[in-house]
Amino acid sequence: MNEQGMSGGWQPRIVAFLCNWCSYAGADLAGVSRMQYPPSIRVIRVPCSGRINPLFIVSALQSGADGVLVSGCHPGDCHYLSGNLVARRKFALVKNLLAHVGIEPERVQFSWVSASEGARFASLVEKVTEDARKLGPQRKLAKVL
Amino acid sequence: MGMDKGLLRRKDLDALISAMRATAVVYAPVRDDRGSVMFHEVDSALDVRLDGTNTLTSPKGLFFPQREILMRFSGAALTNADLPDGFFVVFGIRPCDASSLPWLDCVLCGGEQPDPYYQERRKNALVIAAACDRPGPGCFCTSVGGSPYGTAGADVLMSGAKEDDALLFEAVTEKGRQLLAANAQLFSPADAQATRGREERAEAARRSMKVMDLNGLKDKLDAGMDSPLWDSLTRTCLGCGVCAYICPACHCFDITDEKLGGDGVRVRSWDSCQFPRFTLHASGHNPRPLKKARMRQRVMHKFSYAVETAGTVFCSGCGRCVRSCPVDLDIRRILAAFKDLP
Amino acid sequence: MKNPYAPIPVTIDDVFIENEQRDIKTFRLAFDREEDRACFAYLPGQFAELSLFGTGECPIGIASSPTENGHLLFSVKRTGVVTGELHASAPGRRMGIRGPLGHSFPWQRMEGKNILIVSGGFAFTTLRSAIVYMLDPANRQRFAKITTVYGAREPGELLYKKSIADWAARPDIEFISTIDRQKDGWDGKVGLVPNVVKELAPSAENALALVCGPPIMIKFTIPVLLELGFAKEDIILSLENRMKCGIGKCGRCNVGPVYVCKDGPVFTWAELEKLPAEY
Amino acid sequence: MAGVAEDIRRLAGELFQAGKIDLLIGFEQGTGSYRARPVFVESAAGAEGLTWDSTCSSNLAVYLPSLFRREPQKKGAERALPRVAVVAKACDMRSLVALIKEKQAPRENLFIIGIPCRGMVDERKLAAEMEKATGRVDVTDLSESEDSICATTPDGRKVEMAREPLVQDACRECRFPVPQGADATVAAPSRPPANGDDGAVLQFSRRADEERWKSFEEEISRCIRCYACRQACPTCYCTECFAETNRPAWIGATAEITDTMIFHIIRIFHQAGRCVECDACVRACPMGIDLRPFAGKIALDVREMFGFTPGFDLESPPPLITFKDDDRQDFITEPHRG
Repeated sequence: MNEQGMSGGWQPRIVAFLCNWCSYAGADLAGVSRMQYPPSIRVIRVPCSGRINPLFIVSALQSGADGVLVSGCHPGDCHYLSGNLVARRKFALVKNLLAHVGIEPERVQFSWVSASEGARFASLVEKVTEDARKLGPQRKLAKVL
Repeated sequence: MGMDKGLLRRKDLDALISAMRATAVVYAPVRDDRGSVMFHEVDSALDVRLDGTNTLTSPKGLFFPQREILMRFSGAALTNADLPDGFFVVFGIRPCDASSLPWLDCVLCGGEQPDPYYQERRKNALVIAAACDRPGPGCFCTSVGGSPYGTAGADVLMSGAKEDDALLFEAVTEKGRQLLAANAQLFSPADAQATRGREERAEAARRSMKVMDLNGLKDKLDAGMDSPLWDSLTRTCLGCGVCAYICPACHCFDITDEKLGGDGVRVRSWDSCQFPRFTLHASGHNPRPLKKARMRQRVMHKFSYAVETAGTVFCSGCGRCVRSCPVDLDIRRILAAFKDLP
Repeated sequence: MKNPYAPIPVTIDDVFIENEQRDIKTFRLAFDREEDRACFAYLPGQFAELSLFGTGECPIGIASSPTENGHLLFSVKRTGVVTGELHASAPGRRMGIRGPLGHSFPWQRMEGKNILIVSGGFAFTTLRSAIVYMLDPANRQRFAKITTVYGAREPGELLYKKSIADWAARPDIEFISTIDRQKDGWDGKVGLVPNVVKELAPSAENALALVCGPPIMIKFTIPVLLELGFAKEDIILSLENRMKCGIGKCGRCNVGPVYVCKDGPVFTWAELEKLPAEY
Repeated sequence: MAGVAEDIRRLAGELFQAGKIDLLIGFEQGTGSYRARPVFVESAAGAEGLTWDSTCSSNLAVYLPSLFRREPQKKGAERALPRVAVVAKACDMRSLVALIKEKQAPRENLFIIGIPCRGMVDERKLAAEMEKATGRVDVTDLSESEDSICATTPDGRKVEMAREPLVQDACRECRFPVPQGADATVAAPSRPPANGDDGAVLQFSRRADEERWKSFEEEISRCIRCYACRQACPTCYCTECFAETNRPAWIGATAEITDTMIFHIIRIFHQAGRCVECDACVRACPMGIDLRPFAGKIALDVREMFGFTPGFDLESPPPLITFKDDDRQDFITEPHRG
């Protein structure tokens, strides 16, 4: 990923893991509705937030992501009934563990976005990007070859 | 022209280290805040720890780093990593660890295609060994042909003298003689008393160690390849890589590629024969699928195969694997058990 | 100083699918620099490390013969990470090779001898190299009778089908291909390789046998050859083990005190019999 | 302690004589005096060498998964699973329960000999104490009484040390020093359980963010990727570890710092709902890396957030394959709506 954004200054790079059924569709809606949100984001579509392996998150950070967003269906709305609820436990632990060893909590964020929440998605990207921008480049887990 | 031996007053050690630092990086055993002694770069004699037990890990990493970039690539464009440059001094290495260096040389510099990275570091290094007056628990150098005052692999051997107010430096190689000559102003002639004291200390250190008689071990090992002892003696082995990674003589390595985007590196890193993946074929076949076969490989490599290919065992008896094994497997038990086979 | 870890730059020149399962492909590699081509002196039986930057390396026997001037052939089965990536590569891809590595078949000992080649499945690659080398007009008179038994599970799994057809028609080599079980459209021999060898009963007189194949084939072929009177020293095999450096340093391909990379991959049965079966 | 060893030997002998077990995993005298050595015993005669003292710190549950791993077997020639007795402290017992729960060891094939625990001696603390007292670490003999440990040096000097300060940190924080659910429990004194109030994790978590990161980085930078922590851990039994697979290669194979950090973070995460805080990983580390402040976090969070303490019940589902509707989600980012 290129560190230089369009404006020439440093732009945060966010990797977003979005569930296929809700959050990805929400992102789609934000797109077709021409909502503005930062171009900082690289989306990886997953079948369900339950598919998220914490390794995905730390791998993104190791590859140089400045922030990671994970989003699934709202509780109760999971296409697979409870994938997001089981995932929620994992997410809580990962979030805490990363923060515990000193990785800024804002680097890795979790949220729920439904297929109809294009605006929520846009403001979520806005927030995660702004949080990363405030923190500056993520170097703690980023590998340098 | 060089100088064969000389006495250095303890308080002049700092001056010697400063003098060496003019042209080289000096590494020496340093005790860190949690009490473990490891080789680190030093800038004065203050940090150097020459008494007490041996360093936690062997200093082989100074010559053969755990992770070393061999080449870099960008797409299909490839560049070799620069060869390491800069002189360095390994100050205060134990004779057991120094004696392992010629074995690493034998493997890494031997054959038709020497390893340029290792070879360059060896060329650039001066090795000053500190004689060992207090072999620690687990040490068994005298059982495998070594000695607490051994000089193999060292350019200089240094030992205590004059009630420990001074250090006796004895040059072993031409490189060592040159070091002493270049710093002649710091050394006084080694008198007969110091030389005699050195012999007495060496003898005392040797005598303090129990010697295992390992004569004929190779034949017993060769005959015992299928012995049930391999199973019974390795059942508690956890299969970790501690023994290999802290060993001064283990030298097996892996080569892997790492990539970030279109750029990447080819890395050489330590590996251990105790890991199942070490020999795992891509097809799934594994020539050494069981841990008894893997531990047998480690022992056979050091005590049989090396004797065949290099004419020496590849074990210095430093005792690290004895001390650090999480389950106290103790390689000496394995050796003794095979030695005792009829 | 030459860096033994530095690959020679080559480019994939052409790719051929060798079998019906499409998991074996032959890659023709061309040297990027003329001086490398001139320096790369090898004999059949040797191998090289194929090097894909960013993916890794894998040791593969050289399937071309030095008599086929100019390019190298490697037949590669898709098995692991590197071979997988290689199979996904098209002509024009730049890569590297390191080699030639290891010892060739014992060509000096083979001079003037009857040569029996026994092979099964995918392990035929360096034997292709050997056959092409021996059949070269400049070399043919250096060897007496050449006999080959080459088998595969089914016709579609035989490598180098075009060459096989040529060889089968030539008078200066007896080439028998066989398949394990009868299949429609196959009019050649049917039977397991060891049985075919037994039936053929080639003379052990003044002969050397080169045997490369899957472990199970080797296991049953050796007794047949011994029974035919081949001395253990005259049965030549080629081993494979996991390798990294290819030059006897990284320490993982050893079988007892010998390294497959630098002491092999070619061994006699007399040598192998004494080693632990760690291959 | 001599009485405990005696009881273990007697019990082991009886089990072998009655033909109830094929194998017993216990401890024998180690080569050095710093720690007892795990041993596999296969007969009543072999049981004579069993021992018990304050250096029996290894968690022997680690050996079970490989004993019961089903290898491909020929039909009709199936190998009978061994009947195994294990000498287990309270933490080992909890690891056994975790393994049984995860079907790594059939309960009916186990005979668990529980030993109430006073806390095991930390060999690093002992070595440091000896060095302070005598200038060196060699010990030829170790004897113990109720409150003290007496070490003998090679030159015959005896050094008497108070026991409690030598006890491993994990044991000092141990909330469950008495094994529950063993098949036989040897009579032995146990330490008072800790209340779990202020352990290493909580102390660590009170430090500032950057300080925690610095400490984590410093600890992990010592790592040599020998995998001793993983191999010593009873619940790290995967035959293929994410740290070593090459398809995909999640992390590099070397001791590069981000690779080792990710190895440790994810290994710790994989222990969620399974780690019994036995400290086997910390003990095994040849580099003396103190993983406790990090590794303990996962056990603490699983307990606090999901009310689960591993190693006791065999029935309830593991916390990470289940959920509650009211599981906390205060960590979910709520974007400011525009």
